[in-house]
Amino acid sequence: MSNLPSTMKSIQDQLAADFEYLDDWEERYAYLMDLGKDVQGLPLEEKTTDNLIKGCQSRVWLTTRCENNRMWMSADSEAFIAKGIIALLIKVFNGQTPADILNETFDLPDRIGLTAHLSPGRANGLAGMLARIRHDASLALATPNNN
Amino acid sequence: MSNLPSTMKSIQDQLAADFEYLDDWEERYAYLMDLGKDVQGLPLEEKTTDNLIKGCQSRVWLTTRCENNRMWMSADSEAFIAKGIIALLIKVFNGQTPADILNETFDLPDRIGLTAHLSPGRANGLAGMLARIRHDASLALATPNNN
Amino acid sequence: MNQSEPTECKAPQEPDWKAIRMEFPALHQQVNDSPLVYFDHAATAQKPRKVIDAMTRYYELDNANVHRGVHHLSQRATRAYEEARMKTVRFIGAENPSEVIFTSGTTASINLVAQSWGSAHLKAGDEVLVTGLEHHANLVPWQMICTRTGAHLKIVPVNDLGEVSTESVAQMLHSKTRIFAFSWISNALGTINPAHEWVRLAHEKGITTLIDAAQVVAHHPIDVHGLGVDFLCFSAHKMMGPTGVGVLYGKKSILETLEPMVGGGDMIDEVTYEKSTWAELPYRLEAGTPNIAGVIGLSAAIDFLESIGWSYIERRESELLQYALLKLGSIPQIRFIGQPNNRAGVISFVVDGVHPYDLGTLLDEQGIALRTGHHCAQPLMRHFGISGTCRVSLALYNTFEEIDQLEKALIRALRLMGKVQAQ
Amino acid sequence: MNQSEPTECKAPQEPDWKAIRMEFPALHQQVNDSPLVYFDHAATAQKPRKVIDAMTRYYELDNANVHRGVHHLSQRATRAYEEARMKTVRFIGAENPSEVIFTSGTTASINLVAQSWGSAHLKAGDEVLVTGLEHHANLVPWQMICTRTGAHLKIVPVNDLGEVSTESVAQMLHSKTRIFAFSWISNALGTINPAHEWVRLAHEKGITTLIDAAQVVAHHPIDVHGLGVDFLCFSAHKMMGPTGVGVLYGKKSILETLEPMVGGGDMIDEVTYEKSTWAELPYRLEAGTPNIAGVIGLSAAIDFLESIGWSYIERRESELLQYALLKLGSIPQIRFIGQPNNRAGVISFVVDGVHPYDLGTLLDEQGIALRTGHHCAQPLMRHFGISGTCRVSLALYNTFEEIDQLEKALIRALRLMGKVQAQ
Ligand SMILES: Cc1ncc(COP(=O)(O)O)c(C=O)c1O
Ligand SMILES: Cc1ncc(COP(=O)(O)O)c(C=O)c1O
Repeated sequence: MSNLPSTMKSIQDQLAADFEYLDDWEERYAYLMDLGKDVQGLPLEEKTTDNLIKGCQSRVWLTTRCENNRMWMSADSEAFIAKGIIALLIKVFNGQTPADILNETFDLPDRIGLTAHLSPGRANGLAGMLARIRHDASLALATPNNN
Repeated sequence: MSNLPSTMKSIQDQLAADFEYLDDWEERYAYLMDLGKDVQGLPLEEKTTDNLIKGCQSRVWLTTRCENNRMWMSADSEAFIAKGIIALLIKVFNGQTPADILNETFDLPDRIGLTAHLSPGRANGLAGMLARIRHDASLALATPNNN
Repeated sequence: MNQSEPTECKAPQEPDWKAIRMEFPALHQQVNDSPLVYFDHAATAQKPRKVIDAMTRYYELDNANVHRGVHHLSQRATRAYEEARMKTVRFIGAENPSEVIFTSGTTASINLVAQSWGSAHLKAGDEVLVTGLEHHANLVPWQMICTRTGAHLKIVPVNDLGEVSTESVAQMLHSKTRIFAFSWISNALGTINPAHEWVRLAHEKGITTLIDAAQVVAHHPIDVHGLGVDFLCFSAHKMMGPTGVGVLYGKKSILETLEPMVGGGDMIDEVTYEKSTWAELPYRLEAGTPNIAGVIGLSAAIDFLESIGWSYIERRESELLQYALLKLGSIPQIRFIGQPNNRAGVISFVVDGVHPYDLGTLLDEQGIALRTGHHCAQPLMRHFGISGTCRVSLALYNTFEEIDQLEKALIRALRLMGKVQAQ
Repeated sequence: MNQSEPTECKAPQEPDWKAIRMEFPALHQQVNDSPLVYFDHAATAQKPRKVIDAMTRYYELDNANVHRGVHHLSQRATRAYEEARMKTVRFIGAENPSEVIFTSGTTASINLVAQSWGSAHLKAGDEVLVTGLEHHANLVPWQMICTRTGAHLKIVPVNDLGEVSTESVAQMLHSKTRIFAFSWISNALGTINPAHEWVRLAHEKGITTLIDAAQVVAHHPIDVHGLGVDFLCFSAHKMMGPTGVGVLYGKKSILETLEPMVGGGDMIDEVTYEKSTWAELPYRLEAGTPNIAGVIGLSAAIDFLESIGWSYIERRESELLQYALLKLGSIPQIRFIGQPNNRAGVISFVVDGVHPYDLGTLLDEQGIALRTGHHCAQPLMRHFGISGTCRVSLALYNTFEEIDQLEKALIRALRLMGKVQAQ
């Protein structure tokens, strides 16, 4: 399908492999939070209620845009771990087509032992972030000039 | 204390002994319902809401009067078993003093295997009948010309 | 083997109910020196081992408060709770988890709709339509909201068979009717109403519909999508699940318009002293710590019912019903109250000159548990000119032998009261 | 032996909590390869074996619908249900069974009062007084009824220690105040309010009082008679009982004036299509099939707490609290939120520059379960200028070693986030 950038599957594989090198939960969280530090974040004027993801205990704001049939997202959070998860999402989804994003199973958290973050209910926002990304991707798909 | 009629204790003992002669539940219920048949009942005009005992599945009406410091009760019910229980109550309580009635433990149903009829909740009215009798007895006690 | 040998054809059926029956601990006890015969399912069903164990396991391992917790127990409890919701969604053919609200029971579900939907949609002169078959739970809440709003409560009459005719329903659904709330199956008589048709009739006239499905859940499959109904209510305890849990199903588009009636934790989005905003569905309508263990028990009850399968449940209960009607019908003193053509496993009867309470008591002495009284349907009893009935209500694990025992016990009780000649 | 040898004096105490702890199955598990340390009691308590068994036993043996049933199971269930009510009456020092209404939880209890008492007694211009410490369950219901009636919600302010001064209360209780509803113990900060004094102050001015005792029941004895309070609410699940059950205590003379808000079975006296009349208390306020198993679990929880005894519970929890304050206080990064002089076993704290969610997650990885977030007290969090805290809440079966583990785990988490120098 898409050839550049790498497929989401291979990015997830790569990240999972990176995490596997790490010995214990401390190293994994340290690495995750390190990834988070590289996340650009959002300017204050984009931290709006509209961009707020419902269901995060730490507030997470997320915006996406679609250019030439490629999705790009920016996000920010108050919490280190949430920012780390944002980093993973960006690595996997940024630059992918809306169609591919809608087809992708994002199982990375499971594979690196972060399952708890994906559970239903409202303690965390990963489910909410994913829902927002998918929602925006389907909007983009329905908007002709993006395709 | 009171000598005529017999004490409520001895009446309960006597009734319990009568029931003990009977072999099984069928004979006991037959006897109970037979006792009920002798209950005089109440004229229609006394079957009022005021005289209705709350908490009976079969409707039970009960009235009491106190004369010369002795209590007398009349009662009626639509159900044979309830009428049998009324018969027991009348045998035990009729002609007793309000003070003695208030002091008496009515454990006959327990002793003749009718415990279920004494249970709390609202399926049956024995608890309600007893409460009414005791209530009326304390009223009588508080009314000077009855003592 | 040819077809004329029925034992072979029936063989796979027999072990079924015996195995199923074994899963219910409460069924295997003596009451008054007789084996318990439980015929009070319309009041509440017995619980299979798996339902009891699911709750025990929850308390032993996962117990924690749900939502918002970051720790593992809370995550596990939350997952189990939300998975139960998804299972319920599937079980009743709903579309998404926003449509399933966990309540404390049918009564709470109906009251929620009457209060919340009612305050918003009812005004003086409007009509609320129910049938003459309703349980008080689908009558009193409507009376209350009608009193508050000035709307009128209208009753579709019951005929002498204990049925409500679709013509009467059609007639009484008119331009003033705002909601038609009816029980799918009558708990007092067993009448099965044509729910699909009634919902369709109401919707043709733009009238909102609510189904009281309390008596349906353990006995017949429910498909809210196929029904097209707006609200549907039931209790877990009548479907072999625990006490203290029920479900309110509502179409998402309608639930979204409901103002919450109960405020507190979990149902809010943002609280300030001046003003609060509400969370999304379904949380908005579930204030406070929910009955977590109860919901997990409900989930296990769904698994249990589905593991048996509706076709077996329906076939067996119908066979038991036919047999019970035959046996009870053979006792001349017995007069059925309600003879609906379409009947679930519920039979109400009286013996003239005998109070149901006496009969119930003498049956209990023989180990037989059935219900006597007005069955929370006083107006219906009044319609039949009686204060109550004896009611037999069946479940798939009842047996033909138990029905024989009932027949014998009835005759013995009647003899004791002088209503049958001693033989 | 002289007094300087404390081991001897303490000896009878030690085996106690170990034996008690053994009765809680959920405490003996590994979470993330570490033994579970459960510090989330303010959210919900763990359940002792006896509570779980009581419910299992009910479902295995006595399960039936209560009230009005003549058969043995129903009589047994009814007796157990009503005995639980009597036990609750005694447990909280009430006077008679009409004063104890079983609800689905604290939230339901407070909403019942807000709606039923509120509709009858509040009008435009009246004031409802709560404190700045309230859980949303004791705030949002009052907001709702104020919106409906035009009454005003007033808040007694919280000081920087997380306390509400009795002077402020006295000032704000005035001629327009109709009800003063306050939490006895704050779930977010642990503040213990002087409930006796506040009730007395309100009653001097003829103002009705409601106590939210959700955080009190498992930790301190309650005596509604001694308090003289008009309403008092709590949940079973916070006192080692099951989910889905709560209590509304009300003085009989006041409960008698409440119109039921929920209609259905069991709460009626007589129903006709035109009008219904209500049953007596307590049934009038308990519509529908109650959470029978839950109430039986509550009863077992009362037995359990009473078998331990309040003096032991209070002493041990206070010792644990002092030790936890000492240990957490020794970590310089930790800033306590709320430093009330009179504190129950609840400690809220933040680490500046670290989101509570991160801290909670990294503690969970080490087996430690505490709660992070706003604790259903958003306005209180706003008062302290924070979005949430980490909250440790204790029970008598927690241990000093668990507090040591918490300290170590906290330091490890802080180190991981670069907030402590690696040692
Ligand atoms: C002080 C206080 N009030 C009310 C509640 C609400 O209790 P429930 O969720 O059991 O209804 C809680 C529990 O979270 C509480 O801590
Ligand atoms: C038809 C019907 N509706 C409503 C109810 C009320 O259910 P619950 O008591 O579980 O709230 C019942 C149960 O008695 C019922 O049979």
